[in-house]
Amino acid sequence: MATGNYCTEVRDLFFTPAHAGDIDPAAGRVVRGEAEALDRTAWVVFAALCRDGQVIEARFRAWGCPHLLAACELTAAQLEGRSVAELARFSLADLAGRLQVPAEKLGRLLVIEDALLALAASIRSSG
Amino acid sequence: MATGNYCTEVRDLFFTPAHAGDIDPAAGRVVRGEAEALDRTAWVVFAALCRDGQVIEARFRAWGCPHLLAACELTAAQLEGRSVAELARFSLADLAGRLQVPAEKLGRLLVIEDALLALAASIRSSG
Amino acid sequence: MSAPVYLDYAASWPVDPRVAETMAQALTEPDLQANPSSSHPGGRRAALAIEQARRAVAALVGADPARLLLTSGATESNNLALLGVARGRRDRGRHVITSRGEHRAVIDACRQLEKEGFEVTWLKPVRAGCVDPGQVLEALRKDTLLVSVMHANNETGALCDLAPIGAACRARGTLLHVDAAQGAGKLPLDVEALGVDLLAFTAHKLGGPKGIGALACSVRALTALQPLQFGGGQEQGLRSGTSATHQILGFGMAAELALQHMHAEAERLTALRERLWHRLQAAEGVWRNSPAQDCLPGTLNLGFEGVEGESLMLAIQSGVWASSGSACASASAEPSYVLRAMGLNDLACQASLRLSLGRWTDAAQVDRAAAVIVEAVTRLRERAPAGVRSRIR
Amino acid sequence: MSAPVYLDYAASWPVDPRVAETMAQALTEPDLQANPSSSHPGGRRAALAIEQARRAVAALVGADPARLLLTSGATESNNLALLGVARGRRDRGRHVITSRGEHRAVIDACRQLEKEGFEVTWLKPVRAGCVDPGQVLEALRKDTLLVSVMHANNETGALCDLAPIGAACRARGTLLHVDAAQGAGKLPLDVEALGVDLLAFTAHKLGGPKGIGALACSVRALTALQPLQFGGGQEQGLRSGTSATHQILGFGMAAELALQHMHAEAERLTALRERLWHRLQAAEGVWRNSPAQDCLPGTLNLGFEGVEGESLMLAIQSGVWASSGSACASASAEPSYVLRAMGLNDLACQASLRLSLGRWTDAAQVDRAAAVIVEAVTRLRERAPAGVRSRIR
Ligand SMILES: Cc1ncc(COP(=O)(O)O)c(C=O)c1O
Ligand SMILES: Cc1ncc(COP(=O)(O)O)c(C=O)c1O
Repeated sequence: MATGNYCTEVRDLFFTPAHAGDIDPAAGRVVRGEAEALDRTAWVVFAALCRDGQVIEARFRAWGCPHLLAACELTAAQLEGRSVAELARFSLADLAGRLQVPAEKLGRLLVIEDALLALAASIRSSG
Repeated sequence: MATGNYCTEVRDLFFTPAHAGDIDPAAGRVVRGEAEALDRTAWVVFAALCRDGQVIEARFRAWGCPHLLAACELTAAQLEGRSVAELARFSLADLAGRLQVPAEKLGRLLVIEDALLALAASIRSSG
Repeated sequence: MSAPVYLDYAASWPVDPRVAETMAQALTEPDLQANPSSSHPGGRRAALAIEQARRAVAALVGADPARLLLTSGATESNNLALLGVARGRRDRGRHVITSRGEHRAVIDACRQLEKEGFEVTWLKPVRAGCVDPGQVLEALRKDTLLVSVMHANNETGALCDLAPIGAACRARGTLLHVDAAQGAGKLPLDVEALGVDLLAFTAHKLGGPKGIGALACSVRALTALQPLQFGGGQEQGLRSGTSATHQILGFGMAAELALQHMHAEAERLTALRERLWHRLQAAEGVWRNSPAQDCLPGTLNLGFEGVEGESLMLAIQSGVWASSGSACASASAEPSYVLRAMGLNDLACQASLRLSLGRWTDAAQVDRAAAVIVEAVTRLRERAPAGVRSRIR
Repeated sequence: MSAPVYLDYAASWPVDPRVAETMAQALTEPDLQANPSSSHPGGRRAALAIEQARRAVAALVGADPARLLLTSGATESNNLALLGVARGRRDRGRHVITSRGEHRAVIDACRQLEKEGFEVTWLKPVRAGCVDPGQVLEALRKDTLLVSVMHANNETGALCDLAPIGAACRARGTLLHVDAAQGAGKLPLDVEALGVDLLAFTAHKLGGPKGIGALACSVRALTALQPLQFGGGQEQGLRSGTSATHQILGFGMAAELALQHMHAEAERLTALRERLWHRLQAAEGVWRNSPAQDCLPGTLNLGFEGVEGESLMLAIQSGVWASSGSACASASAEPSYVLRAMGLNDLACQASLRLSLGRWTDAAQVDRAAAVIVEAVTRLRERAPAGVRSRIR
C-alpha cells in the first residue's frame, strides 16, 4: 500500500505544525482564502495578517491526508515575509518534490493553490 | 506411500528369519519346491527334509518385499512337524491377515502357495 | 514511551509463544526434518506428527480430519473451493452465488469464474457486510453449483446466519462454501451442524503461523474439487507440494489453544471491545460501523466526524497499530464496498478505522489506545476548517 | 547404536540451524508479527524484512528481485509457470514442449494443460532423465508457447545443458521454464545468462523451511502469467495471500548460506559421493544410474543385482535413511519413467536406491552408510534363490 510511507519532513511538518490554527484578531485585520474539493480529500483555509503589502503572519486549517497537511504547513511558513503580489505566483511544484508527494496525490495540491488565489483575491478586495 | 509400514511381526520375521537358507545335505535327502513370478516381485524356494511322511526340517530362500520374506519364514516354520499330506492344503489366508499384508500384495502370496505345491509334488515323486 | 498497542488482530495475530515454541522444535528436531512423503522412519514420523496436528485443526471446526485439506492459507483455500468446485463440476451447472461483501480472495476468484463462463449472482450485503439467508434462498436456482458466503466479515466483524443457508443448500444439493478466516477459532463452528460443504480458514488469524491454512470438505465437495496445483499427490492429490511439517504443527498447536480458550476469550474480548467503544465516546462524533450484536468479539469498526483516515492512521501510529476501516490488510487499497453498502459516503468510509483485539489485548492497552485515538482525533479536528464535523460524516 | 545416516537430502534438507534461528526470531520478534500488507510501522517493518530476504533469494539465481515471486514451493512455482503462462497466453499458441523425465509437478501440470486443449510434445529423456538441447530445438514450432525442462533430475541428479535451449527459445520468442528445485543453491545458476524466462525453486532443498518457494520471471514471463489464486494482490497480484514473513526470512537466510558455501560444498560433496560409490563396490554387482559427469554433487542413484528395493530399504533403515531410486519422495509410488527410459527393466528400477548427500554429510557418515548397505545387500542375496543376481539386474 502506498499509504503509510512518508518522508521525515512530511512527518515533522505533520506532527509539529507551527502554523496550524488561527491568527489572534487582536493583532490586526485578518484576511482568509479558502478552497475545498472533498472528492479529492482536500479542504484548505489560509489566514493572513498583512501590513504594507507584506504577509506578516500566516496560518492554515486543513482537512486531508498527511501530505496535504504538511504542504499547507510549509506553504503557510513560506507565506510569511512575502509580498502580496508574490502570492498569485506561488508555485507548489518544488514543494511537491521536496515532500515526495506521490503522483496520485498531486491533484490535491492544486486545492492549496486555489486557496492561495482566494487569499490573494480577498487581500486585494480588502485593500 | 504404502511401503515403509510393516507390523512388528513382519519386522521380526524379516530381521531374524530362523528358517532362511539351506538344509545341511548331510542330514538326509532334501527336496525342493520352487515358484517364481518376477513381475509380481516374488520368487520363492522351499527346501524340506522329510522322514516317515513328516517334514522334519524346512528352509526357504526368497526374493521379494518384506511381507513376502516374512510370510516365507512363517510358512517354513509352520511346515516343520506337518505331514506331507497337509502341504497341499496349506492355506495362506490366515497368514496374510496375521502379517497385515496390504491388498495389492496378496497376489504375491500365491507364489508361496505355488512353491508349496511344487514342494509337495517333488516329495511325492521322490517318495 | 511504551510500545504501541497492537489493535490489528483482524489483519494478523502475533504468533502465540507456545506455537512459536512448537515450531522452533519442529525446525530443529532431527526426527522431523525429513520429507513427510519419504518412506523411511524419518518421513513416517513427520507424517504421523502431521496427522496428529490435522486432527487438532479439524476439531476446531467439527470437521473430519480425513477430509481436511491443508493449504497455504485462506486465500488458497477460498480459491481451491471456488475455482476447484466450479471447474470440476462445470458440467453440472454454471451458476454461482456470492456477495459483494466478501473478502477479495472470494470476490476475485468469482470474477475469474465469470471470465471462465460462469454466471455469478452478486448479492448486496445488508448487515455490515453480511447477507441475510433470505437473499441467498431467493437467488438459488436449479443450476446453482455453489454458494459462497463469509462467516464473519473482515472489515466489520458482522456474523452471518449460516444455518438456514446450509439447510437450503443441502435441500437443493447445492454446495455451500464458507470463508471463515476471521471467525474460526474465535466462535464455535461446526461444519456438520451448519451444513457447510467447504470451510476455509487460516492459522495466522488465530495465533498460528502465516502461510498455512485449511479447507474442510464434505464428501460431496471433496469429490468435486479440481486441484489448483498438481504434482506429488499430497493431500489426497488435491493439493500437491511437500507438506510443511513445522507450519502444520504450529497450526495444530494454535488450533488446540484456540479451542481451549474460545469461550473465555470471546467473553473477555467482547467486554474489552465495549470498554474501548465507551472510552472512545470522549471524542464525540463517533459512529460505529460494526454491529453491536452478532459480531466478532474482537472487531470494532468505527468512524470519527471531520477526520481524514490516512491522517488519523499517521497521528495514532506511535501509540496504536490498527487498520483503516475501509481497506482490510491487502496489498491494494480500494475503498470499502462493505461500508458504502451500509450507506456511508466515501468521506465517511475514508474516516473509518478498524480496531481489532485478540489474545494479548488487555484493559490497560484498551485505555491507552483510546486515549491516544481521542487525543489524535481532537488534534486533527482543531486543525481542520470550521464546520468540518458537519461536512465529513 | 548411532543415529541413522541421513542420505535423503534430495527429498528434503534438514533445516539449517542458522535458518531455524532466523525463523524462531521472526516468530517471536514483536516488530515482525504484523501483516506485511498493513500500513502501520509494524506492517512496514515486516514488508521491509521480506524485501531484504527476497533480494537474497533472487541473488542465488541471478534474478531481479523485482521479478521474483514468492510461492509455497516448487510445486506451486512450476504450476504457476506452466498453467499461468499457458492460460494467460492461450491466444498466442497452444503448443508446449516438456519431457517425460520431469518431476510430477511439471508432468501433471502439463497433463492438465492437455485437458485444457493444449498440445504437449513429450520428449524422451536421453541422459538419466534429462533431454539434449537438440531434442528441444527439433520440437520447437511457430506456435510453441512454452518449453519446460528441468535443471537437474530429482532421481539421478543428471544436469541439463540449458544454455543452448535458452538461446533457441529467445531467438524464437518462446518462453523457457526451468524446474531448478534440485540444483538451485548447489550449482551456479544465472537466469539472465541462461536465457531462462521462468525458474522455479524451493527453500527446503537447500537448508530452508518447507512450504516456501520462488518463481523468478523475465519481463515477458511476468506479463504473461495468469495467477493460480486470486485475492489481496500480494506478489504483484500474481500470487495473493498474506506473505509468510518467517518463511520468507528463513528462505533468505538459507539462500545466503547456500551462495556463500556453494563452490566449496560442491567440491566436498562430489568427493564424498565418489567415496561412497567406491565403498559400495564391496557389494559387487552394483550399477550406477547417476551419470559420473554433469551430475549434482550430492546425488547418487544406483542399483544392486539380485536385490528387491523395498526389502533393501527396510534392511538398511536402522542405519541409513534414503529413498528408493525409482520413486522420488512423492505421496504416490509409480515406477520410475526416468530409469526405464535409461534401459533398466522394472526389476532393476525396483532394485535401485537414491542416496543423496548434503551440508551435514561427512566422510564418517559415508563410510558407516556404505558398510550398512553392503551388509544388507549381502544378507538379502544370501536369502535369495541361487542365481538371483543373474536374473535381477
Ligand atoms: C475473510 C478473509 N478471507 C480470507 C483472508 C485471506 O487469508 P490468508 O491471508 O491466510 O490468505 C483473510 C485475511 O487476510 C480474511 O480476513
Ligand atoms: C525437481 C523437483 N521439482 C519440484 C519439486 C517439488 O518441490 P516442493 O516440494 O517445494 O513443492 C521437487 C521436490 O519435491 C523436485 O525435486
